Amino acid sequence: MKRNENKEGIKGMANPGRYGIERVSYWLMRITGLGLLAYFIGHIYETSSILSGKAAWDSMLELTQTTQGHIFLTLVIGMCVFHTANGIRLMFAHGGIGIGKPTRPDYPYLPHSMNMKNKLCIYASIGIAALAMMYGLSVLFGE
Amino acid sequence: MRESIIMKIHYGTALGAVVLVAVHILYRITMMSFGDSLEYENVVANYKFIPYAIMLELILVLLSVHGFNGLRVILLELKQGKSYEKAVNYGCLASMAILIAYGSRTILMTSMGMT
Amino acid sequence: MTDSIEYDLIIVGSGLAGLRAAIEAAKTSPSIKIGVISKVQVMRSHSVSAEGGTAAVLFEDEGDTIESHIYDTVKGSDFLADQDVAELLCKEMPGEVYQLDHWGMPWSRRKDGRIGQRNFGGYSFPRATYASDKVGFFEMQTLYDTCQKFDNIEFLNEWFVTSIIHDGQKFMGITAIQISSGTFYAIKAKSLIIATGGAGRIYSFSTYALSSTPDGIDMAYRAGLALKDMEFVQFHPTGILPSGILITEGARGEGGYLVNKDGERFMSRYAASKMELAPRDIVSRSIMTEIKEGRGFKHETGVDCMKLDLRHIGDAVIKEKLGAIREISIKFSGIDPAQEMLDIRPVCHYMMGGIHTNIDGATELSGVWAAGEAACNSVHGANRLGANSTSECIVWGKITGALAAKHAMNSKPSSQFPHHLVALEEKRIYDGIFRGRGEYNPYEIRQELTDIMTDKAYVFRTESDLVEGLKKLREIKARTWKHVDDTAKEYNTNFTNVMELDSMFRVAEVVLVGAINRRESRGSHSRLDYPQRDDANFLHHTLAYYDPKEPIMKKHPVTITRYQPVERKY
Amino acid sequence: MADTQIAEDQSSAETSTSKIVTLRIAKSNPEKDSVTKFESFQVSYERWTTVLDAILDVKKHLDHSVAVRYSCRQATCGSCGMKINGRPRLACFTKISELDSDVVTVEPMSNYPIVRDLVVDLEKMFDTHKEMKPFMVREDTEITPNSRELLQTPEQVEEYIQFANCIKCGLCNSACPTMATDSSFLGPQALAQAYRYVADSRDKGKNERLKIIDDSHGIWRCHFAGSCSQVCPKGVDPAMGIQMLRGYLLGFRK
Ligand SMILES: Cc1cc2nc3c(=O)[nH]c(=O)nc-3n(C[C@H](O)[C@H](O)[C@H](O)COP(=O)(O)OP(=O)(O)OC[C@H]3O[C@@H](n4cnc5c(N)ncnc54)[C@H](O)[C@@H]3O)c2cc1C
Ligand code: HEM
Ligand code: SF4
Ligand code: F3S
Ligand code: FES
Repeated sequence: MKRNENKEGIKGMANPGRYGIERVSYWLMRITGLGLLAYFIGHIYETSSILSGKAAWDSMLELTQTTQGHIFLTLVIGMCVFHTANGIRLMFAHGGIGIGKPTRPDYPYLPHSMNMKNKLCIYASIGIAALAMMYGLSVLFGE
Repeated sequence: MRESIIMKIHYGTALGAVVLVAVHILYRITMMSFGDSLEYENVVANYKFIPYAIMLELILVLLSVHGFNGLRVILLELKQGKSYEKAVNYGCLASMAILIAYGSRTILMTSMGMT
Repeated sequence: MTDSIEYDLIIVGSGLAGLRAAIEAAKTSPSIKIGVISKVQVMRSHSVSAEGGTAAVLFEDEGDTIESHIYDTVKGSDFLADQDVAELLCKEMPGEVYQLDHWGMPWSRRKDGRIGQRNFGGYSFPRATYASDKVGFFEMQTLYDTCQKFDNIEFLNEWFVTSIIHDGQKFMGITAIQISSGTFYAIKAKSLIIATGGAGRIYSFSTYALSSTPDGIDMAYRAGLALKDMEFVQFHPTGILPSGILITEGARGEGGYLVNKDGERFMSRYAASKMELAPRDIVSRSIMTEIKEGRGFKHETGVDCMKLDLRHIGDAVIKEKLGAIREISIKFSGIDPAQEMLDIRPVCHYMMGGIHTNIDGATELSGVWAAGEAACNSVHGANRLGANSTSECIVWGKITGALAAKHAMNSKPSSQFPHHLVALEEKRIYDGIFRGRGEYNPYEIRQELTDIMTDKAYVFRTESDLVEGLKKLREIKARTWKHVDDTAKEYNTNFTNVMELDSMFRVAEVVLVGAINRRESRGSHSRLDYPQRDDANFLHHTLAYYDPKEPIMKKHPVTITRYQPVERKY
Repeated sequence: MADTQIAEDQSSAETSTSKIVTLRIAKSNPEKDSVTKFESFQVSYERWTTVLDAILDVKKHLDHSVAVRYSCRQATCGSCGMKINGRPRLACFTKISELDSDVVTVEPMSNYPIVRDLVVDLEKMFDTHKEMKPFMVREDTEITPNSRELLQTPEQVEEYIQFANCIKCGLCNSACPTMATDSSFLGPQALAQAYRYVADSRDKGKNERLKIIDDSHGIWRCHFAGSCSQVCPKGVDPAMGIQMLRGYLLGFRK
């Protein structure tokens, strides 16, 4: 008997709203990873123009010298910083570091792995990503 | 390959990239103003500085491996099935190879002054 | 024709007894096909709720003795236990505790790494082996997980067994409904172990899981097997209000007090030496006496109650050793036991009676064994001591598992399967129940039935109450209550609920008739009109055989090996 | 003892404190058709009334056909997992009063096939649990007449006891984002149980289990989203167990 598995699907996977900041971080990590990959591919394509001489390079650079281009680059900076900072936290966590110690749980149960340290790291990752974006904006638009 | 080895590579490439990307970006913003650093001549000069070119090549490899493996993971989780998973695995591997080849071409040719 | 499947050994019930039996059977013979069939999924059986402990003598080097465990059990039973059976239990238990340990049971430990034990009611040594206060849960987990090792154990989750098929001499199979699909099956097998647990849901105020209805016991009864000692129903002193969920005796084992309205530890009046740790029947009677004499409390639902004081035990110990009851009282009653006293009241908790078996757990029908709470091998007599029941489940799970497996190995499949009996059963449940269109709401009838039991056959009983209860019971039975609204086949719990109700009538009747006939007070059965124990006339077991009109009652002797009955004092 | 009345099954006890809530129950029968209908009922509740009480109240008096799985009614058997106001919870461990809402919507848990109404099929989770070798792996699991206990200090018990609290309710698998799309993922329930046995000082099956979970749909498909731990009603914290287990594979732990 083959039953419909009633999976929550992509919508459920991608919905960051219901289970606290850890789920938000999961969601951001995915989005930024994909975003960075997209940028990375674009970036390599962009730099390859250098082979076609200065004119080609300059016209390629011009694409990013627009306001939209600047906003896009700012986003990339934010994504990169968040992804990196959170990635470092995750590498520790995935290795079992900084996620608390097993203990007998007492009601009301507060999962130790969802501890303050991790939450703070997530907020901090978002925070420095925001700072980096502001710095980026100032550099890009400040010229 | 065992999944654990793939994922160790994933983490390893990420760690390597942290350092190198930091150098790469710092290079862009500390040497001179960001705008100037992107001037054609300056960029070409960078490429001709061999240690920098090697570093770029490394970043290229590390991030391609990391990024496409990340994509592979996401795609594997989205849908299941033997042929689909095979397609995802090889597809990502191929894209990775193409990207590395394409990027290497730029680096190699520029650093050898073939612009 | 009805779909049929085949096993060598069928175990009905996946509680402690059923799972232990399955493992032992699989160990005895890797070649037989074992089916464990239950109306709930594995790990959902009532056994997961057992909290306090499992009795075993582990510290002979520190002064405990098997002898003392046997005597405590027999004395606790008010001398109605079969003494050879009690002896077997006590001798087998230590090994079983170690066996569970080797299978991964997370027993609580002492500082020196040995298994911990706590005080429990009616024992002369702290010998309730514990795992926090989730003993039953962890035992179930250990047994279930260990079952995963064996490839010849198959679980049939959520199958409702309706009857036992036999030709009068020999067991042949069972009939069951797969709940998820609603399909009716005949299951052929060579041996059967009935481990369907207690029937405590015939009382409305009860610690039991909502699934603990008497259908398993009733199935055996209808098949012509005797029910033994059904009038002995244990009322646990401390069911929390308003839900009736159990507050384990371990709470008193760890030092909790019972106090009345005057702030007095009233147990000093009833059991001066054991105080709160007297056997359950005595504590429950004491609470009801206090209430009757006006020293009780009123709960906000209007129910009389008494208070259980754990505050002096302290938050740390409560968290460590009584975590589950802490969770229960905070969540379900809004009271933190470290801060406030709990509202408690005697609550239906255990059935000493059950399917009549001998010391090996064998019933009167060849090929059929019974184990656990559903069985009555007379280890508990008229009153079970706390922590002895999980022990019983494990020991007789093991014994019957081995015997039934051997029987299955050695017997040939029956050539003739009585399909006409299957057809008859199908007619009984589908024409008689599923298509029943009675005018009363069966859930309201169930409420009425269980209220009658709680009202008329509670801690203290009298002839007039019991007779009136029986009359009322027969009155509502005569009403056309068989009414299944839900016509779907798939996961039709309306249907199974009505079948459960159907079985409740027969078993509740046996309880009442047994209680009327036993004109004495013994153990949990306390008659205000016959307050004394009467060894001259009633030192015997009660047997009840099914008859469509009313149960046929018989007597059965008690096995006394070394302890002559004396007055029971604590 | 007719003088001491018992208020049975709280829901029927009418006192002045009771309030009314709208209970919306998702009803469906995939064997017939694939539509889900929501039916609404008005039920009265007390401070302590649980969602399961309310559903059973409806089943008893308003609609006998509601399909719902339940047994212990005290959060130890793991039967009654369902989605309550959008989040997987145990019905018997969720009080209506704590939901702070005039409408309570109950639906079957996501990520499992629906059997009917609120009942889902958990067989696959049980099978995955079995794959984890959830039993002691060592030579002498069967005792001999001379066997005593295998010594274990209270501290050693602490190492795994929280994971042993799992009641197999399946809420974690229903909340996990990987589970939402990956039907081959082992899931937090099974992985946490793998860790429960690995962390037990009596067990010697670590390497076997590590091999089993090191699979393309194994432990690596957990991204520490933590939703499993957020919804677990027993404080098992599967997310922690999974990361600890991965620690072995990454060489962070020995
Ligand atoms: C709240 C509570 C706390 C307790 N604490 C302790 C304690 O601390 N120490 C102690 O020693 N004892 C304790 N007991 C008693 C002990 O838990 C039980 O006696 C014991 O668990 C019974 O186990 P069992 O295997 O016989 O049956 P159960 O665990 O009740 O299992 C019965 C099985 O039979 C199945 N079944 C029933 N009818 C059918 C049918 N028609 N078709 C298919 N399957 C069916 C059920 O689904 C279930 O799987 C406690 C009891 C209660 C109520
Ligand atoms: C340089 C610092 C970086 C670090 C430390 C880092 C770290 C990580 C880590 C730890 C993960 C695993 C997350 C998980 O399994 O939950 C991850 C995933 C991923 N990374 Fe990176 N990364 C970095 C840069 C990049 C870059 C530049 C790209 C783009 C090319 C990228 C693309 C991805 C992708 C696509 C994923 C998969 C997303 C997911 O599974 O959630 N990463 N990264
Ligand atoms: S880990 Fe928690 S949520 Fe998951 S099945 Fe076990 S008890 Fe339920
Ligand atoms: S929610 Fe899923 S992603 Fe991991 S931490 Fe829990 S298993
Ligand atoms: S009914 Fe047992 S967990 Fe809810």
